[in-house]
Amino acid sequence: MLGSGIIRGMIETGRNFVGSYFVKDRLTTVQYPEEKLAPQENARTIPFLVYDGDDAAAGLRCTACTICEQECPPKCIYIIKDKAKKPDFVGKMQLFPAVFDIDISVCMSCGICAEVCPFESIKMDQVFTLSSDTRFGSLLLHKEQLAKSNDYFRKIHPTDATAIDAERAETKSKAEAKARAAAAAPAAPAVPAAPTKAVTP
Amino acid sequence: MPSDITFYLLAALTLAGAVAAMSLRNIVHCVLCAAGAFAGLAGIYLQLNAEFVGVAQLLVYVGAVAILLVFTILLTHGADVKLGSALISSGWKTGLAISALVLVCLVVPVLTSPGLRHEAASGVVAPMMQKIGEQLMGQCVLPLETTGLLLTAALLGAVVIAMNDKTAAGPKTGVPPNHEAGKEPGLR
Amino acid sequence: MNGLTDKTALNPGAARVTLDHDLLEVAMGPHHPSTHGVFRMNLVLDGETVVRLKPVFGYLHRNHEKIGESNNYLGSIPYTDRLDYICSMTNNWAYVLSVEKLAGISVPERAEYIRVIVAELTRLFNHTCQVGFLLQDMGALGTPLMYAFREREKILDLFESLSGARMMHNYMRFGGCRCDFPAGWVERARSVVAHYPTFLDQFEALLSGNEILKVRTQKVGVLPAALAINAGITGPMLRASGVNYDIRKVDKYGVYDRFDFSVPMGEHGDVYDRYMMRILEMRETLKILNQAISTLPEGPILDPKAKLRNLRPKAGEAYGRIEAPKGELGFYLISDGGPNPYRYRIRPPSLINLTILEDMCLGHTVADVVVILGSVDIVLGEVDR
Amino acid sequence: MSNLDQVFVTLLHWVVGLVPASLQPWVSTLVIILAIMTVFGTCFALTTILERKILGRMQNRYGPNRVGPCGLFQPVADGIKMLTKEDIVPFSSDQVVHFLAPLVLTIPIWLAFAVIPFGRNMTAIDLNAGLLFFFAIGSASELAVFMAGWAGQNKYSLLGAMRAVAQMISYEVPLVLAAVPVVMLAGSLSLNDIVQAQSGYIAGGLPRWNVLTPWGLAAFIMFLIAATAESNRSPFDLPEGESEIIAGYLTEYSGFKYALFFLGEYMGLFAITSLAVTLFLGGWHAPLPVLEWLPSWFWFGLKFSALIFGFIWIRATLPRLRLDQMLSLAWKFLVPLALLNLLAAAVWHWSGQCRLFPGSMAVRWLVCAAILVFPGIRLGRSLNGLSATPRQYRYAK
Repeated sequence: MLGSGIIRGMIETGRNFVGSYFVKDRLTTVQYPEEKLAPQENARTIPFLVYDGDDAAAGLRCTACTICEQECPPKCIYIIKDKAKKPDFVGKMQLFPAVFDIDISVCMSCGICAEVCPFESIKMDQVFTLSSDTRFGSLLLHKEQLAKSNDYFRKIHPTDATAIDAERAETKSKAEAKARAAAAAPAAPAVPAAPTKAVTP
Repeated sequence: MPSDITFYLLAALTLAGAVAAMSLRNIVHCVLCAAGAFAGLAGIYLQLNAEFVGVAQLLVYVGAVAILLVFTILLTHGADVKLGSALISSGWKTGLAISALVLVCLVVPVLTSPGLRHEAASGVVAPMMQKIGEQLMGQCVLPLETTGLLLTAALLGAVVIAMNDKTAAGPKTGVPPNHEAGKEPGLR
Repeated sequence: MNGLTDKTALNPGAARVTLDHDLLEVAMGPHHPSTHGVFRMNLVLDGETVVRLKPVFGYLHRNHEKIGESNNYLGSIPYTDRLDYICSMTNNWAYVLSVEKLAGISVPERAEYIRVIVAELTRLFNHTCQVGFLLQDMGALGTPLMYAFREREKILDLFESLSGARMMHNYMRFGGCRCDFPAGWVERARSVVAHYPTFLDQFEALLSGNEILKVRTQKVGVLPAALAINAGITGPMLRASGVNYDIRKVDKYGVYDRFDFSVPMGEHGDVYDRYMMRILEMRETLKILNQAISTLPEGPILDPKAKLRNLRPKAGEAYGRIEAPKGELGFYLISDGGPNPYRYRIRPPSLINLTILEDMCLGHTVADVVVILGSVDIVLGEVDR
Repeated sequence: MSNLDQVFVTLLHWVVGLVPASLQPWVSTLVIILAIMTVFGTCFALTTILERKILGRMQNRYGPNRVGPCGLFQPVADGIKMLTKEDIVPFSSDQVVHFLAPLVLTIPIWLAFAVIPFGRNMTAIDLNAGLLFFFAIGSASELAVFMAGWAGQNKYSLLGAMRAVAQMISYEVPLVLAAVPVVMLAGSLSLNDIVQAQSGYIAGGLPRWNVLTPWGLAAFIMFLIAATAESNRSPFDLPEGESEIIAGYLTEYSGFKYALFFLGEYMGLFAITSLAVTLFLGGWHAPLPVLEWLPSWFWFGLKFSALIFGFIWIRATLPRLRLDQMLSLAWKFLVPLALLNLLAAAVWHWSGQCRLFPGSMAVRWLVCAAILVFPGIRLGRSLNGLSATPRQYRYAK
């Protein structure tokens, strides 16, 4: 009948109107500054560098292998290798970056750097309040600003972090067992002690 | 005293509107001044407690006739004013003579008519609307109906003329191509 | 239309050709509330009816295909998210499908099921949003659009917990997907899919019977089937004109042949039929999702042989296409053996569906042009690339 | 009871009493004007915020709740924003007409409130051609809308102005025709007499309102449809169709002139709603005798806000009509039905007068309703040309 469709539509909006006062889950708006929605576990915004222990410079996992620099689609990572070397978590001497800049105004948070990194050293952060007043200065993050501790990493990505830590612990223990076996049997030189190779996870 | 002031004000508004309607260069401004004059006239009627006439004037003239004038201007492209056209047309003398003649014809019967002799009707006569209604439907129903017929005839005539104008000018350019049979679409 | 010279009349650069007396030339866009992005239509109006319409686009051209040629294969995946920024999962899938054809990579069972689930969820909220935008163009101030966005948010939350981002998923890889479903994701997905039919019934109660909607859309912007086929239209627009062509049924790519679903078709080809196509397709998508979620197999989600970095497919060419929510989305790749493609071409359904906008709009009023454009469902990221 | 009902009248007399006799007529009109402007000014402010909150609630969101307790100071914020926003006048526009348009639109609308009876003997001026005065004022706003559209010298505003003038003219006819049976049955054009004619109760139960008679109900529905069109609201908001012609005749306005247009639009809505309440819902009469103790202006306010909620509800639900559909709805559906309604009202009145059959209300209702319903449905069906049978869709496997 003429107009019945319109009336049915009105009833629909009426039901929503009344429902919004009684059915609480209809209103999904979050009052942002006061109430903050916990980010999803896998959420990613811009990358950050992970370091073990508490000293950023010493514990930095990054070995300046520049794979992420090559693979980054918008080319926003800039690495300069340092001359000296320092031991990594397994004890093997590795390079480390003197300069590690990421231009977060160019970065499109695609996560490819975190995916291709063989040393689990660059991961995706969940900070999204990145605005700044100057156009150039503060959007180019340097190594110091990028470095965050492994505990922070474990806080924002619990499942990934625990899996990675378990893997690293296992390779570390296997490497120490081999080292101990090599040290304990120097007397039997016939046994060819193959140098332990840093197993890439 | 206050009623005189309002009367002078309204009279001034009407006269100013009428003069402006004739003399302004931008034709759309002229129409708006004419509407102002109509409104001033309606104010004067209301001030004389002739409610029905005042409200009817407001409804008919300001509401409809002004819009009619505006539409005629827009549809006949009078709006794009050709600069440099003289403000007073050449034959203004004959115009002045004719308007003087009309003024005389109007003023003489009004002044000599007996109706004006006795004091103007003081205060509001009992339900005016009732009387007007009965007059309209009773005594002068014939003129009412004939004017109605006349207006509808005029309206129909206007529509028919407008209709011919459209078909005479031929279908508009750019007739929708995909309605033509067999037209090869897409590659025009 | 008398040949090319007339076209230059509307070209803003050309000398201003005097239009015959009472035609009004209006540029609708690129900054216009209902052109779905930066899209411009030079309309010549006789009163309110459209006499000539010249679409002008390219305002959002980002040189996507040239960048594709200089990026390696992995690096192009996040760029495909930005093509049709509403349904980025299906963009990823189309690109990844063509690279797999090019390099001959196989995809494990579970990854195929994940791809179907994720693509059909995208189709679900794309059609819901399209109906919401269509009603917004028709003047229903926000109510249908807000209902549509409320449902879209639920699916976007699912995608965020799966791929890390709400819209720019960058989720699919050559030979499978980047990561598996997190814990509890399948239950959340099942509850979203279970609630959707009730939402669709409310949506139809609000809209389908509405006399004003019927009067505004029936017999408006009619697209005859012959013209649709000649102009290469695909997707819901083609099926609304009564042509049975759905790539999921034609190519049977992925594991679509294991699911039982049907393809709705209209017969008038006007805006109302296109609206109904999207509603009915949503109901079919729900069938697919229910079957896919219930029969999701276990197993790896990435082909072990598939190489992530410096993939160098042997010289050759490949054309992978899928049934994106807007039509047939295809990627044509030519490889010369190097790390980046020699030629990287995209077949954008929005652009090709847009070419016949003038044929549909001639003779209609300005209000109809907006509604017809809304029914075509374009996203300027895909039109301009 | 009556002192609460007459509280405003006594207040007026007390204020007027303070002033020497010569000034008293001036002061009383001044106080009445002030009262109307403050009441409807705050009502305008409240309606802007309530409209956005109700729309929000219908769309499952909260609506403005940042400024003041749950958003109540939002109109203050909007007012300040409108005042401080720069008032851009386009160079090519017609400065004088551009400036005058909002004034010519807003001033007449305030005059319309002079004749509305808000409560028992609470009418500003009791013209005995009150209804005619109201429609005369209503018709003045078309010129203002055209001036606004023309002044902008912008294609979209010209399109909007053309649509607005066409819409307002073609919907004024059904508006007036819907009011004619009320005048016929009440026997007077004065709004007080019309409200008086609707006083009293039938058999102690149902009030004698016009809306409860068949012709009254049909006239009320037609009046509301024409009122939405007259005040450019939702299914008929073609003049400022946002999605088609940006903001129609409002495109070239910013700052306080834009706010004046909105004030004019809302005041037009309030005036038309209060007229609808007076003509059809029994003005300030209480619905049941037992509820007589509540003051009369309270009932007027209740009916008024119920209608406003109805308008907002319609705005939240319905899409917009196209220009030709809107015009054909007015001329091919509303005007013929309004004329038919006159016949139905006459039959209702005649069958009530002559005691042919013992006054059985149900039979009178059926007869009058039949006169209206059958032609109405046939006319409606042929009007929109929708195929009666819903559309079928084939499925391919």
